[in-house]
Amino acid sequence: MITGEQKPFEEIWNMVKDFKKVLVFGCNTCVAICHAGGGKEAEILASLLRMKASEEGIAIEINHNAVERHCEPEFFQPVMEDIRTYDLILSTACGVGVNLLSENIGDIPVFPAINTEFFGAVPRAGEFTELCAGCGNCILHLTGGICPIARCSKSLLNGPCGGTNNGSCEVSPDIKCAWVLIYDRMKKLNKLDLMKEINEAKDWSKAQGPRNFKVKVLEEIKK
Amino acid sequence: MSFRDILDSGKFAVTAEIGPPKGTDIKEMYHHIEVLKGKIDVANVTDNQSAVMRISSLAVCKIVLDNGMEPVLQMTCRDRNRIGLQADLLGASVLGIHNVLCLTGDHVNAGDHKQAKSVYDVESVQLLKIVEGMNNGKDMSGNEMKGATNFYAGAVVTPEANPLEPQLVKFEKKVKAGAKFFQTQAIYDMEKFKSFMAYARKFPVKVLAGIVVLKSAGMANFMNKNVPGISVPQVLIDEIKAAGKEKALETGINIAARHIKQLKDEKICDGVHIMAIGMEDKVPMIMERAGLL
Amino acid sequence: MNDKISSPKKGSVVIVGGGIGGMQAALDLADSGFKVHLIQKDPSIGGTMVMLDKTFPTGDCSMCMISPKMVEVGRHINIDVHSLAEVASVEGQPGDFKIKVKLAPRYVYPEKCTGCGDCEIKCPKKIPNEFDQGIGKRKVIYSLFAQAVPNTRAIDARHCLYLTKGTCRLCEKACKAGAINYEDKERVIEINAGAVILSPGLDRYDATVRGELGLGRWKNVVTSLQFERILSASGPFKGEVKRPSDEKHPRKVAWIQCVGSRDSHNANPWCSSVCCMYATKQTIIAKEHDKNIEPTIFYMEMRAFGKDFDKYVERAKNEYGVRYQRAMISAVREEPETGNLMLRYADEAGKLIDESFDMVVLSIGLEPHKDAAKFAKTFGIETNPYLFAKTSPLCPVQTTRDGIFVTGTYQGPKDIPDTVMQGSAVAGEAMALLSEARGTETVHKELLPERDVENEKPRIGVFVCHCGTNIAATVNIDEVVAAAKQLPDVAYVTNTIYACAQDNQDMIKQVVKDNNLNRVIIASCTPRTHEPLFQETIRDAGLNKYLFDLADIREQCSWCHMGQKEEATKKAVKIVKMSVAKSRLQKPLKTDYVGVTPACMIIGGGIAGMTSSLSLADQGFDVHVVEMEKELGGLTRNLFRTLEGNDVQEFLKATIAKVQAHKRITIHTNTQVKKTEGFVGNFKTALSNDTLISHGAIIIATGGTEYAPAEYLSGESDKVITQRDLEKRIASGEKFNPRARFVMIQCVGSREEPNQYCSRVCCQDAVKNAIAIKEQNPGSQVIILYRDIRTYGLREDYYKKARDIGVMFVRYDVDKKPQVEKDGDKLKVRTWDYMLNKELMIDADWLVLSAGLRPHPTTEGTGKMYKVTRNQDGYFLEAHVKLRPVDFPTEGIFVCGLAHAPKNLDETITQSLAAAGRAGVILSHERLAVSGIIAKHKKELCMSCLGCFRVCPFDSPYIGEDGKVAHNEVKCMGCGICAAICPAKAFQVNNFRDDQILAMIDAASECESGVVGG
Amino acid sequence: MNKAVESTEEAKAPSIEKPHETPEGWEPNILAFACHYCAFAAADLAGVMRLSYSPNVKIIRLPCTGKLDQIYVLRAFEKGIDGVFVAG
Repeated sequence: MITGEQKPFEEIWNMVKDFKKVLVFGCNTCVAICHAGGGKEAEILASLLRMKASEEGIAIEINHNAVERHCEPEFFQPVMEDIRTYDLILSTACGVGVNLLSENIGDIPVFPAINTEFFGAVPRAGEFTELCAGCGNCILHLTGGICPIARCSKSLLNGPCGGTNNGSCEVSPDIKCAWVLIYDRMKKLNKLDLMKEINEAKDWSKAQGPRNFKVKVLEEIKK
Repeated sequence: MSFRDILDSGKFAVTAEIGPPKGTDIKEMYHHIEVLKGKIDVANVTDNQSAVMRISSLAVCKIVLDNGMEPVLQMTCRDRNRIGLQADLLGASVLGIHNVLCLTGDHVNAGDHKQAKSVYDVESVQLLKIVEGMNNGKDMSGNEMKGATNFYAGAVVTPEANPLEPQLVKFEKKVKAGAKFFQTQAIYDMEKFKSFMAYARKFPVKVLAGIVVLKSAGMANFMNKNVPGISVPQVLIDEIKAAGKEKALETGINIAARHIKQLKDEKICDGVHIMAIGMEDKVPMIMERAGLL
Repeated sequence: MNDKISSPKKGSVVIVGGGIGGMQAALDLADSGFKVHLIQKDPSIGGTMVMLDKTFPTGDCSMCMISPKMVEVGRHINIDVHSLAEVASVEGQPGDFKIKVKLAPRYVYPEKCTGCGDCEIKCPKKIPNEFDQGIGKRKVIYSLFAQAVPNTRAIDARHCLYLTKGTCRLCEKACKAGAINYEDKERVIEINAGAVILSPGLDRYDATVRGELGLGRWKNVVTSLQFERILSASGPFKGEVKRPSDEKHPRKVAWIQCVGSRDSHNANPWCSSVCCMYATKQTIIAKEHDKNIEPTIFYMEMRAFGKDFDKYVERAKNEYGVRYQRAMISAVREEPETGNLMLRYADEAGKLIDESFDMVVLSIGLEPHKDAAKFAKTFGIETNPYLFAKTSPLCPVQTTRDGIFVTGTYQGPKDIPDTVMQGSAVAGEAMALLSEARGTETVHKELLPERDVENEKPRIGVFVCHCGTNIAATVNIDEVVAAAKQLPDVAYVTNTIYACAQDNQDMIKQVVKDNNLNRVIIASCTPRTHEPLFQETIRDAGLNKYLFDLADIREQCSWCHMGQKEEATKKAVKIVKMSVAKSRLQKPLKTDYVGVTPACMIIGGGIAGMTSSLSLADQGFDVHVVEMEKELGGLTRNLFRTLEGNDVQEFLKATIAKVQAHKRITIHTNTQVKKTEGFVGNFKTALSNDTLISHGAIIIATGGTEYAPAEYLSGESDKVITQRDLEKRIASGEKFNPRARFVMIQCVGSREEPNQYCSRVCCQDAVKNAIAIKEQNPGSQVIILYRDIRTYGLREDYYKKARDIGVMFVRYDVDKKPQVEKDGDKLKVRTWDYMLNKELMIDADWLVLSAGLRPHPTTEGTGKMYKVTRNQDGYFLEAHVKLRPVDFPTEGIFVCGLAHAPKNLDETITQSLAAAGRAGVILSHERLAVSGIIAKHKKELCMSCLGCFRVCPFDSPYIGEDGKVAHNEVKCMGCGICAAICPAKAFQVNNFRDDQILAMIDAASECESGVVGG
Repeated sequence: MNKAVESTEEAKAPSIEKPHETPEGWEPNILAFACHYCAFAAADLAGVMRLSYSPNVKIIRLPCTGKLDQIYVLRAFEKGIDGVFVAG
């Protein structure tokens, strides 16, 4: 799932303060699950902004709303008419949503209230962690299912650097050294030989945007 | 004799580090070059060490060369992509620099530009392969180049990494990728190092043991706690403590010299790489006490 | 089970004593189809626990825990509380007793008294308050304490001016309900019951007997119970730690342990079991109330033998800086000018020290009531020499008279959870005895059909209560009535003198009908006590009971704002507004039911599992015992005698035979649980022997293991054995060298990291074996090296006996553990002797290690399977350390025996009976009601983020077969944590929905004066 | 300490809102959210013991303080409540 964290409130306030009618617009899919940008968070943010506005003595009308997903235009089409009555949409969707809404909304600005982060797993309640970098060229079959691109601070492909430290990364003791994890897992899988093979420099072309792809079946149906 | 020839001849090699400064004032660096010239075999020029921005390694290598010493160009993968790295390798080659130490490089997190975007387009093993390819007249994409390079390529290894096994996997990959010589992370425990060398000797590579002078017991404790792959045995810490604050550095120098002498006398490895870290002046003294001068 | 009316046995039980143990038994029995008569000597139930401020080792508020239970007992349709009552005689036999009960005059009509307390204010005479241990004062017409149940006032005839001197009658004038009855007389009633449970509780040692300690002579010497009242927020100093002489804040406070306990010369020979821990608790709470206090505990032995007790003591030492001084206090003297107290004691080196303290607390012990001998005679039971009820370790809650059971401190000194455990245990025993009479005497209320108001516009009726003068004296009722009339959807408003009075209930019903009301609000007192009453009233009027709301304008308004009439009235109006805002949005809620499979699965076939299985089978339920080993018996197979001398193997054999013979018990040996699905009342379990069983409850009795020591040359010399080995050798008749020297080392593998807990059984084992050796060969020598001898309760007798027959006890310190070396065939043990202050070198023929207990290795897996937590040491964690000692937070799952914590055989048996009693409560129901106040899950809004799934303490959200989050409403307790965390707002708690709370917030923030409150 | 250092120290300190001037006799309007089982019971006990506190405190009962939603607190503040007290 796509994860995101709300921007610092001051930053959001500075985006909003010069507008007169603002909609805080939530997305009820990925960012709702990470408690950052669903309808509930949009409501909370709207409330905080209203209080800030009243404290600053600025008259802004601030409301909130949310739809299922911002990354498919059909979901926000039904509320488009209402949305267009605002002079700023503060989106709590991920960056994808902000882009797509901007494209569809005409001349009303759409600002992000979220810093979109990564594809995350939820190993424990309230904890989000990056396990895949979306590099477009998966090698997990070579690394015991543990991604060195996403999980090694240097995205190394041939083993740990000298900074590996009792299973932790030199960057932070909280980061596990991906290559120690890979080594242990490969050993368990009896696949250490595979790890001894030199991995060639990565083809990064697939990781560089703008990227898109088409689903063939759907293309056929359209035809 | 070139660095390659020294090592091939079986002579005990000594290298030391030259750290390029931040800024254009290079008086002190010149001084270090003067002090080391004629004493050590080659000077190893660091590449934005610890991810702290400084004069480029390539430029300083050229200065070292012009001042009569043979340089080793350290090259990390942090700051340049594969195009930049190859371009600089060609540049080094035409400037007469023929030793390259291929490193992945410390993370930007350790340095003074923490917000920088790390590159790591390729990493040490792949860089070694690039060097090998260029020595054969081909760039990384397999294009023929007009004129090949002739690099003597090296790499680093941490004999006391924890856990060690994945580190050794990588060591072997580096050998396979074309590393001819290795410098190690600082070592203090001779017995452990000997067992590492027993393993390393199985490969056709030269190994220079990393030597870092202990300045105090505090520094030793700090490194034990904070520097991955370094472990200073308690007896050495006790030795420095016993000497008292005044004589700590003196004791540290003696320990370094003692270790170097043992490495040479017992033919444990092929040379040493002294990382003076701001004490370049003291390198001749260490060498003298180790019986190398 | 309701159709056995012809049973010769009675379906009712008399419980004598309404402390926490009696209450637990009463609730368990009444909740499982038995009529209960609770006989209480005092004007209120509650016993000792209500006097306590906090409880160890969790620091929970005692009153907060017990008060809801008291309310539950007081309101239970099948519990009759007879207060100010005593049993005069018991005749008959098990299943059919005739009990005569003497009811003392109360001088107040219970049916008229509303408990408002107006009389108390007017009563002119104050006397020392026995509830506050004489430190504070109370009136002559009184309730025992603020939360008393029943809350009916009583007149203390000994002090009443009218009853003694014929003048006054002020209370009669004050009472608007006309509840005073000066003509009241003693009455005798007869109750016919199937069983009798004795839970009379305890008395406390009168420390004035030990004059040298100064109680009663020096003002700043108080008893531990007095100190408990001092700590209590509802006590004489409102929780401020002050000393009695000058009400100054004491700095240095000393606790003197074992006052009246473990002293066969001046006092009681037994150990009171609780003083070490309550003293530790008091020091911690005192520190929390006032950080300047420097507590010192003078003790001889720190008996922190219970679950997590040692950790508590460690915390007191390390986090609170409590000083523990091992010393006997020989005298306490007051320094006349300061009121401070000089304590004289010998330190560990034997040096005499005088130390001054600002205050001294005597940790007084527990003892049977003064009239214990007479009490026993009334019931025709035998006592032990100390006048505790006589029981056997193998039948720990049965008295010598069949059909009469005993629970709590009358059986022997014990703490709250052990008392509660026994409460459930006796309930289980009574259920087993009277199983065929279950449901024959209980009443069920027949209810009218509910009126369908779903599509009606809200029509709210508001009743504003004067509560005599309690509310009306401070709040202007007319103004509240007038304001309420202006509120939207309010169709009817009136005032009433006592909303809760019986005649008023009929009035409310009539008003609801006459005015076609569909919501009712009573503005009076707290919903915590009165909501159920009024809910019942509107239900009788045909309204769904959740269409009711109580606006608390007494506890939370008039009583707190006396003398501020205007503000209090304004606030009362606001409270009513908030209530109306909520009420408008109320919806009728359905109470759902789920069926119950009347069978229980018990995991573990040790003595715990077998005891539970027999009790449940006797109660009439099918039982499956799942034992992973090939035979039943568990660790008990290694036990041969109890400390008291009972033959354990004989008992085990008999128990196994009974279990095997019982037609309701199915034994699955060599079997493990593969998977359990379902919820309370409806579990389905697949066993590894490919059986699939349906059951309504689960008892986890997985036991523990004995620690196999690695220390002290264990395994290196065959002269180093464990207590268990020694016990076996003694039992098998092995003849030891008559002059052999045995050294025993205690706490091997216990009470130090990583096993920072006491294994509880080892001290008695050592004492037991030492006595056996000495009795076999008086010429042999036994030396026990110990840290603290923890022969708590009546076990202390055997410690004394061991010393008397020459067993030597030498203390060691954990930092200076004994050293053992081999010396040819013998062993050399070196240890420091603190008495002699030198190292001892002992030649030993045998070294006996008191190896502790460990959780069973399956505990972790079982815990994960049933999502029940374990404590730091790996033992299962019960739902509540004090009041739910055999329950898990997940309904329908219970724990007993070593799986819960280390304990002795009698305690395991008790806990197992308790687990059977608790399980019996569930299994006795044909169906279980699901509360209306639960979280409702809207699947269409849910995005299965698992927030609820992860935070729910009751495990009610689950991942359904469709792979999406679903919600099991049976498990839901309505706490609403799911609703708060849900990012999709897919959860709403009935009657606490977001729209209702927000409406209340809006109502609360409306300003009436035109000045914005902010 | 030189001026420059002083000012950076100040900048580093968390920005604490300065209290507003309050008019004479002003009393804050306080809303308490209380757990049914403990804090609400404690409020009852305060009444039973006749402990006095400001009448400007009103209590909303929750089944558990875990039920408290952020939006309750925000709504209260938006509606002009001056202080919110959560007890459980």
